[in-house]
Amino acid sequence: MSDTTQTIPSRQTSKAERKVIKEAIVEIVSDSGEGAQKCGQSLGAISAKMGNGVWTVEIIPAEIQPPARSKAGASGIRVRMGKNKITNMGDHADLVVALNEQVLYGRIDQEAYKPGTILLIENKWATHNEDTQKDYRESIERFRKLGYLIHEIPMEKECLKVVKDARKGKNMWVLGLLCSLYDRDLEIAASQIRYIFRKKNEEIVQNNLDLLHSGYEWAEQNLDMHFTIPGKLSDEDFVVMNGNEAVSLGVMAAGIDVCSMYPITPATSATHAMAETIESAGGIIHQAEDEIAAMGFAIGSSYAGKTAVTITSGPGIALKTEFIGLAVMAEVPLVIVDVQRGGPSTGLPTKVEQGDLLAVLYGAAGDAPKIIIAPSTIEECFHYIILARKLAESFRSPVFVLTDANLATGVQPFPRPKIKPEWFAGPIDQTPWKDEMKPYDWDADTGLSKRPIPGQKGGMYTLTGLAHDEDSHVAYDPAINQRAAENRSRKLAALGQTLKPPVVNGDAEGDLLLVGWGSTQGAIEEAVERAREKGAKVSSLHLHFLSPLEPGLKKIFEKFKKVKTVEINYSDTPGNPLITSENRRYAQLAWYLRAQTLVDIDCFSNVYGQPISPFRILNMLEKELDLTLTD
Amino acid sequence: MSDTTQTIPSRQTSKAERKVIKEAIVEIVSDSGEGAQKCGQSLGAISAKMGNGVWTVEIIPAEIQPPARSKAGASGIRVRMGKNKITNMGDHADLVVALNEQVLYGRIDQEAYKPGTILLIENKWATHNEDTQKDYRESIERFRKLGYLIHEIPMEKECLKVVKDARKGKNMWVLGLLCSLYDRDLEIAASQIRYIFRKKNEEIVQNNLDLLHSGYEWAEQNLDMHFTIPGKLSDEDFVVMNGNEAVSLGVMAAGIDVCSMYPITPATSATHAMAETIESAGGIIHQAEDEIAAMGFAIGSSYAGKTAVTITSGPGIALKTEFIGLAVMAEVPLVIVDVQRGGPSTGLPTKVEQGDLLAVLYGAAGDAPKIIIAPSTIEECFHYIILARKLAESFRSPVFVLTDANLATGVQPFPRPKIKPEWFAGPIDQTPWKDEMKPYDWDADTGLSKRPIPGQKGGMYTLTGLAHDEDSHVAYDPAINQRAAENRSRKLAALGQTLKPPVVNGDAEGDLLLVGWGSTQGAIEEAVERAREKGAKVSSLHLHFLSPLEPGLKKIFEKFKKVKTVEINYSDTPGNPLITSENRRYAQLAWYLRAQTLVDIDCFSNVYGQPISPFRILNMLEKELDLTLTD
Amino acid sequence: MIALKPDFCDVSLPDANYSMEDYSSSKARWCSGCGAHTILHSVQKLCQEEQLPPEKTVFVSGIGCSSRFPHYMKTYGFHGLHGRAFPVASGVKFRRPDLHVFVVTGDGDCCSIGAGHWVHAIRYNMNMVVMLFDNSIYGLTKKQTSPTSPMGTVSNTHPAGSILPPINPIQATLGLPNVSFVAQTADWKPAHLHATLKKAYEHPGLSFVRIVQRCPIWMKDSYEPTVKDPDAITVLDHENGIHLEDKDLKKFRHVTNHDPSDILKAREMAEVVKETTPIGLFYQNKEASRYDEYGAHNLGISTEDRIAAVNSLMDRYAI
Amino acid sequence: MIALKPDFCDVSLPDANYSMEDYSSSKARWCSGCGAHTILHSVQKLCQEEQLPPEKTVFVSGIGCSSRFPHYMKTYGFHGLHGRAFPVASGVKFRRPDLHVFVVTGDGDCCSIGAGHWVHAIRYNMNMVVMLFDNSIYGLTKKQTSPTSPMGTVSNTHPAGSILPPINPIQATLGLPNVSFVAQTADWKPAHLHATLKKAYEHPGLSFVRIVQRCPIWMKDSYEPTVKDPDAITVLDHENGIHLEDKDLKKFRHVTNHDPSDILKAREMAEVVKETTPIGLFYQNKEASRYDEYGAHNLGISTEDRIAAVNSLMDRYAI
Ligand SMILES: Cc1ncc(C[n+]2csc(CCOP(=O)(O)OP(=O)(O)O)c2C)c(N)n1
Ligand SMILES: Cc1ncc(C[n+]2csc(CCOP(=O)(O)OP(=O)(O)O)c2C)c(N)n1
Ligand code: SF4
Ligand code: SF4
Ligand SMILES: [Mg+2]
Ligand SMILES: [Mg+2]
Repeated sequence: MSDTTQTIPSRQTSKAERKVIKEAIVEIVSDSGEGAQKCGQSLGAISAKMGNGVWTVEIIPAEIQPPARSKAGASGIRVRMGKNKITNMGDHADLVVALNEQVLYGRIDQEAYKPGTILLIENKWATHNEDTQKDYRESIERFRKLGYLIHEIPMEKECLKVVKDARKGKNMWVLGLLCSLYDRDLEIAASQIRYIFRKKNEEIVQNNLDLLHSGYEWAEQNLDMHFTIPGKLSDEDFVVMNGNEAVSLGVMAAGIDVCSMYPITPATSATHAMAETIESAGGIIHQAEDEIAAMGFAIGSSYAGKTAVTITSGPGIALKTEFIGLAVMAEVPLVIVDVQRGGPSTGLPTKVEQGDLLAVLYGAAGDAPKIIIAPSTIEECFHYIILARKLAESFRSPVFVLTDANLATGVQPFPRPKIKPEWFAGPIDQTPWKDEMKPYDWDADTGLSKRPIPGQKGGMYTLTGLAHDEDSHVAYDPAINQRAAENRSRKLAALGQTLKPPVVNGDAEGDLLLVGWGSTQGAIEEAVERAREKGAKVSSLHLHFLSPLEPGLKKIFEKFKKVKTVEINYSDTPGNPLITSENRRYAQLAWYLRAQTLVDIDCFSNVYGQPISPFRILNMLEKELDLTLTD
Repeated sequence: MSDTTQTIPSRQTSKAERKVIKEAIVEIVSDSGEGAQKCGQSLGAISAKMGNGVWTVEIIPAEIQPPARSKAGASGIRVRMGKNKITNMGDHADLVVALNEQVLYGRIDQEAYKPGTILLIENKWATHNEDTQKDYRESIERFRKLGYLIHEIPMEKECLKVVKDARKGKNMWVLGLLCSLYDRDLEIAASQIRYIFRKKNEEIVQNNLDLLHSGYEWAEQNLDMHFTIPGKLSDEDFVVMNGNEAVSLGVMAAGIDVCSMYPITPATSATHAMAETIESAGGIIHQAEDEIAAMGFAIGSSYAGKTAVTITSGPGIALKTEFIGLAVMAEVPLVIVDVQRGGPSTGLPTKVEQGDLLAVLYGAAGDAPKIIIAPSTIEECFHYIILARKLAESFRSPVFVLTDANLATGVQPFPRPKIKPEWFAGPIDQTPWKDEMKPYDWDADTGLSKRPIPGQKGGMYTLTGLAHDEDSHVAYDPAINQRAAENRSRKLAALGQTLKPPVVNGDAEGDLLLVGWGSTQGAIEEAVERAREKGAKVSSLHLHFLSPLEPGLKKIFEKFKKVKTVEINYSDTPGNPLITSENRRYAQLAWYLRAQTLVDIDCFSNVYGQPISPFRILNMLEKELDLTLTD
Repeated sequence: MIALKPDFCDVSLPDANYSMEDYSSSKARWCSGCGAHTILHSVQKLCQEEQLPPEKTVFVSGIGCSSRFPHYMKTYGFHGLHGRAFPVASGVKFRRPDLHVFVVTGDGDCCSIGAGHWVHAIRYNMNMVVMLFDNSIYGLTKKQTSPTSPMGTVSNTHPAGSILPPINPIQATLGLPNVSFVAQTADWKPAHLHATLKKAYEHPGLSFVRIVQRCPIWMKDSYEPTVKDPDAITVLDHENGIHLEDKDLKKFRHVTNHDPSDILKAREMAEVVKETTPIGLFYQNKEASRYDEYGAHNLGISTEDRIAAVNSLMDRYAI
Repeated sequence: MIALKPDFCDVSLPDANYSMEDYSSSKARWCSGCGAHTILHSVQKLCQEEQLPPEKTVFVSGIGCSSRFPHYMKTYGFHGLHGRAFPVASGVKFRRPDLHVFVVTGDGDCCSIGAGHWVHAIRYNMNMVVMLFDNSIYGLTKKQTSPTSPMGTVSNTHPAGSILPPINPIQATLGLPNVSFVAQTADWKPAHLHATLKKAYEHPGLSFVRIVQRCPIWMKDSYEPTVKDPDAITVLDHENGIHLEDKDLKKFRHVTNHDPSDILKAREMAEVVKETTPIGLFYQNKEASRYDEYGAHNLGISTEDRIAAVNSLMDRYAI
């Protein structure tokens, strides 16, 4: 085997003509277990290091080990890399590497490709057993008809020149190939490989380096489509991770002592991400027997002074509903992270939906005001947990952080946060409690009160979910229940006072305002930008506080001819049989804003379980504004 | 002891002048266990038999056995009887019989009395131990200052002339006294007593009859305030019961085979009411280990063809949330009765609130359309269960019946329903399933489909909470999830089509329209009637279908200058610190109607845990319309 | 199972001669080497041997790899919520004595989130076969600790090893009231597995069968030794126990006699028997009271009689 | 209880000499004659004897008559949700080794809706005293059948008598992993009650005490015979068991020796001992692993170290 340094061809000498492009969307798809994701994550990391904007998102099959070469089995990754910041997974792929042709069908159903998309397909199936050959040929035909540009690549064959077991190394060979096609720095690629395999022995590392170079070389020699994506290198430190990893770091950086959870997709990986480290960061993970217990345990811990976090998804929220009511009623500070997935019921467990907003707002019986915030970027997933703990304690309230499967699995680089001591929960207050002060000493203007913590002399009280007075004594006088409810509601109004009206992206007035929340910000703003370039009078607004709502919305809405939310959840499509404006089921934010502002807010939403792409939004805008916006 | 027939003084000979009145509100309050409720129920039954309109409601202390002579211990009953139909508990009591003076304080806090209310108070406390004497005197003084007309009555003393243990019989002596004051037919009273004590021995019966007559006689001789309430006797058969008893009869008359429940106040008494009879009516009660299991059991039974009912209250609904999502997703017919109580959390377990509407509408993650109906009278509590089962099966959907603690404990006579065979669930379909038909063979226009029932040959399918296609196969194609969601939503629209726009009570246009749902109908319509008599241009609308909503609401609303809901749940009071129209928390129906109709709907609501009285509504109308409506 | 008189007219006999195909639907999507495959096969074989009419057979499960089971049967199925298979199955059976009900649940599904229902299902003792697929791990959600994970199990929630001793499902079940059938077997001992399921099916009441199940994806290390080591298992043998052909019994090195009528001894046996895992029938009591018999005691009441009953209650409120 | 090093500076000693008044708040609102009154008194006495600082003592309960308990103590209290006392109490204790935690639960609260948490609380074996107020009925909701109601109990949900055998909380608990202390006593045997609570308090781990409790309002008939009949109770006696003064022990007609280290024998004893109800210590194991020790193992880490740890993980994502 040749030694690395020699085999790196200096890019200058490369024969291929390199086309400068603003961005590229690349997919690597395969059966699960073929390392496509590792390949894509590496490509993303390399590009980020080269100063490109990057967004990668994994393509996950529904089963642990789906049948090989099956439509449902598509496992892989999409990497979107560009000259500028990338905020979403984009539209159709420009180039796809497929380790078998069958897995492509799933992606085609999901409209991931367009005519002109380049497919690089492993060609070993052309010489495989009869049935497979037949399938392969037929597929290649169909793909051609669909207008894809197909290249059949001898991946296995080439890998076997370098290693004995191709299945194990093909992904790094593909990485090499992509490095050639997109002009990725091989030094950086090599160090990335060394990092990935840091725990493996030198031989394995060397094998993978050889595969990298073999793939690179092969592409240099045999392919004639070479691009380059200029990147602006910055000397700022960056980190690259997905939203669940960001949440897990946020939990530790908030100094949260207890993470009480029960496994559920797509939330669990947030716990996995911190499991090894949290104990040295002063916290512990409690895997409870179920979500009800996870919530009760967190509430108990918070009651005892250690504000806890619980992380779950829709079905878990449903089970926590009763405890949510208690946390509101007894004013227990607590952070609840809801990584939303497709519903109702078990629904689409691995797919994205923004379907829990109303459930979190109104799930519990009676009036149960609580704080709800929604990060819209990976970076915010980190900072909002720190914010959530502070809000929970200042407002003596449960705080919901709504993310979703799109943020949970989307990977994006962002400036490395400098961890600040003031982010961490301080030691719990154990100084004696002021005798005259009551456990619910509601402030007349803000409804706020200070809570006694077990261990505080003289602060003894019995927390209860029953209607209670300032002393936490069971209320017999009917006036108390009304008064207490007013105080709990007032806390939200008081928080609302401290918020600024949100800033409109684009002009402050126009034909159409798109309103979004959570993971859709990148796609919405990209679509708006592209539409505005083509002269559309469209702007967008993205909400981060959902309860209380950010102030001044009605004023903002009134400046636009039309207001429409863009959400990933269900709404009746106008024109569907029997649907009228009066009986229409609106998307969740739209519905909430209509009630609060009385503005006739329309919505664009669906439950395909996919992130909404800028392209879909542009399509909608074309109809809405009748303009041609997509090329 | 004198024999009954002789001692009945013919009313003609009675010295007292009888004032003819349209109605009277009487309360009997005591420590629990003194039989005040039995006394009041009898008075109600007697009056109903005499052709009067009647509404009785129990006054229940929070504890099983609260301390004697305590404010929190008030146990008793209110009886409102009138010339015409009575639909609610009314405003302030006209006359109160108190077996001790302390229990009156609780009622006074609840504003049950007004200056001029007559209090008949047991005077034995005046000669009891020192402290008690003191308390008694002080109270009498305070009551006088509050403008109540006080009569101190030697109840115990008089009873002891007839029986040895006064505590056991005082309630029937009081009944006699009230029969005298309100000109109740003693024959009917006597037969009522014989009915109540039908299981007791003759001596007990005779004792109580003697007490009845002794009380009557004493009042005839010693009191000079005698009234008569003309009643229109009808030869129609009547039954008198509370809303939970009506629900229990509805369950049996619907031919529901399985009532799967877990005890919770105020719902449990519905189960108690049917427990003895349901097995001979072909059903069984399953007391599950918790509400989740009660719901799962009901769903299992419904899946197997036996549409079941589960009866609960707020905290139970919270626990059932996840299963509700499954029932919607998998389209399982099922009846869920929610007897609403004060929330959030454990809240006010014995008190009324209309606080579960939004939780039932939006509690489950994702989009979960279901049918929700709300009876507004005791009689409707019976018929709506029968309706609910039919709807559940026709629309293959869970159906919620929302009642509340007010309906659950309110007692009202209504024409005895003639039980019809067609109300009963037929035998389950076990004929072979049409091969070509799929288990979710959604009709394109209505979203409806026929379900296979285990036992049907060829109908085998696996129900799942995962997104599924027409075959109930797990959905991998993203389009399926959208299609299925549309079909589930369409079912509601289809049902909506079959509904007529609701009828306005009063003129179809005017200054103000009050909108209500559930137990408040009687109070709202009485207030509207009284206000209209005084020239107010106010009408009211009462909704019985909450999902889907009854059609044509926006049209109706637009005919009024202002629309306002009247509800028993929380809303921010305009003018409260920090509350604006944009951040205001609206009453639940108001909030829902605003979103759906965009009409600026205001709300009048509170969480005092009390039924809203016509008087409170009139007060509100006075401010709203600035008129003087209350005298 | 004892099928009580159904409450409707259809009394036609099941078509004779169902074949294996009549019970198998789409290809099972478990990982290759997953113990669930062998259990599925054994269950289908049982259905075929007993000629269960597919339309009279219902498989109820929760959520998990194991709970996908009903999708692979061509009978009626209910793939419900995580931890809730028991209440659903009880509801299905309550008024339908004519249905053959099977419950498929996982160690997380049954012993963690479903623990409360497990306790009460045993107490209800309704006539059904419960199969606990115990792979000692959360499979579907990708390797978190389960309540039956051996202490020290390295998982994604306990990378340094789990800290609590595992629940022993057999011991726990033997502590519950009205328990009537408790057995243990292993997916890689097909003869014993099948004999156990057959015995469970024949039992009048709730038969609780813990099936030690291989999960090659997440638990290779923990099960492989057991599978390979001929000393790892002790068979509980008795004339009233699980019946194995001699040739099959001979395959086991360790065989102990245990009388399944003796619950005290059963609790002793439930602990690991000298370093080995006991398989066989721990306890059986055919006399335990059955909630499904109560559920079926008043079926088929005529509408006339129902109306009469409603009216009799209505009379109490008459005035 | 073993109080581990607290994770904050306040290390001042509890004020000496707390009196009974320091533990009693408002008048208990249970019915007169309710067994809960005697238990409350015994607990307050225990707190006083052990001089527990009220601010370091937390009573956690669910919902029910019994669960009103915390309101009547002048300590910290948590009157939570029906069936959920265990998870809340576990959360309170997890990171607060300095707190003395007591759980008050009812037979419906613990054995019905709370059964799943009960199973797992026993397994966690966190250092706390659990008092199951077992009146064999749903008291607060006015007489519905509870899982511990004797078969045939006439209740508002089963007017013709309940149809299932009751759960035996002792037997069920003895079947669970990591169980470390299981005792039974009766509210009307004050000396035995108090000695049992004392022993439970001293136990390092979760001590599960079932207190047979009188409910004169709903269950007069079922408990009165037991209370009156001197033959109704058998005391389990042992040097390592519940310690009674001779004069108190003499009051019992039936006394049997039982070694609380023998779990097999304990399970035998847990069944009714020849027509009588056994009271005493069934089982104790001070060595069982404790989840609260795990919960306290990394307290008091400095902010600097926390920051370092976060950064170390952040490094993995650095590019
Ligand atoms: C309410 C709820 N909580 C959590 C989950 C996520 N979840 C699905 S399966 C599972 C556990 C699977 O483990 P087990 O029951 O042992 O079944 P296995 O996959 O091992 O067969 C969990 C936690 C869920 N689907 N619903
Ligand atoms: C989620 C929920 N379900 C039901 C109830 C109603 N409830 C209150 S206490 C109780 C049971 C009381 O019985 P037990 O636990 O034995 O306590 P006891 O009153 O007998 O002391 C029930 C069902 C509730 N408060 N919350
Ligand atoms: S993960 Fe384990 S249990 Fe699940 S299917 Fe694969 S092998 Fe079987
Ligand atoms: S009802 Fe029973 S348990 Fe409840 S307080 Fe009264 S006596 Fe005690
Ligand atoms: Mg498992
Ligand atoms: Mg009880």
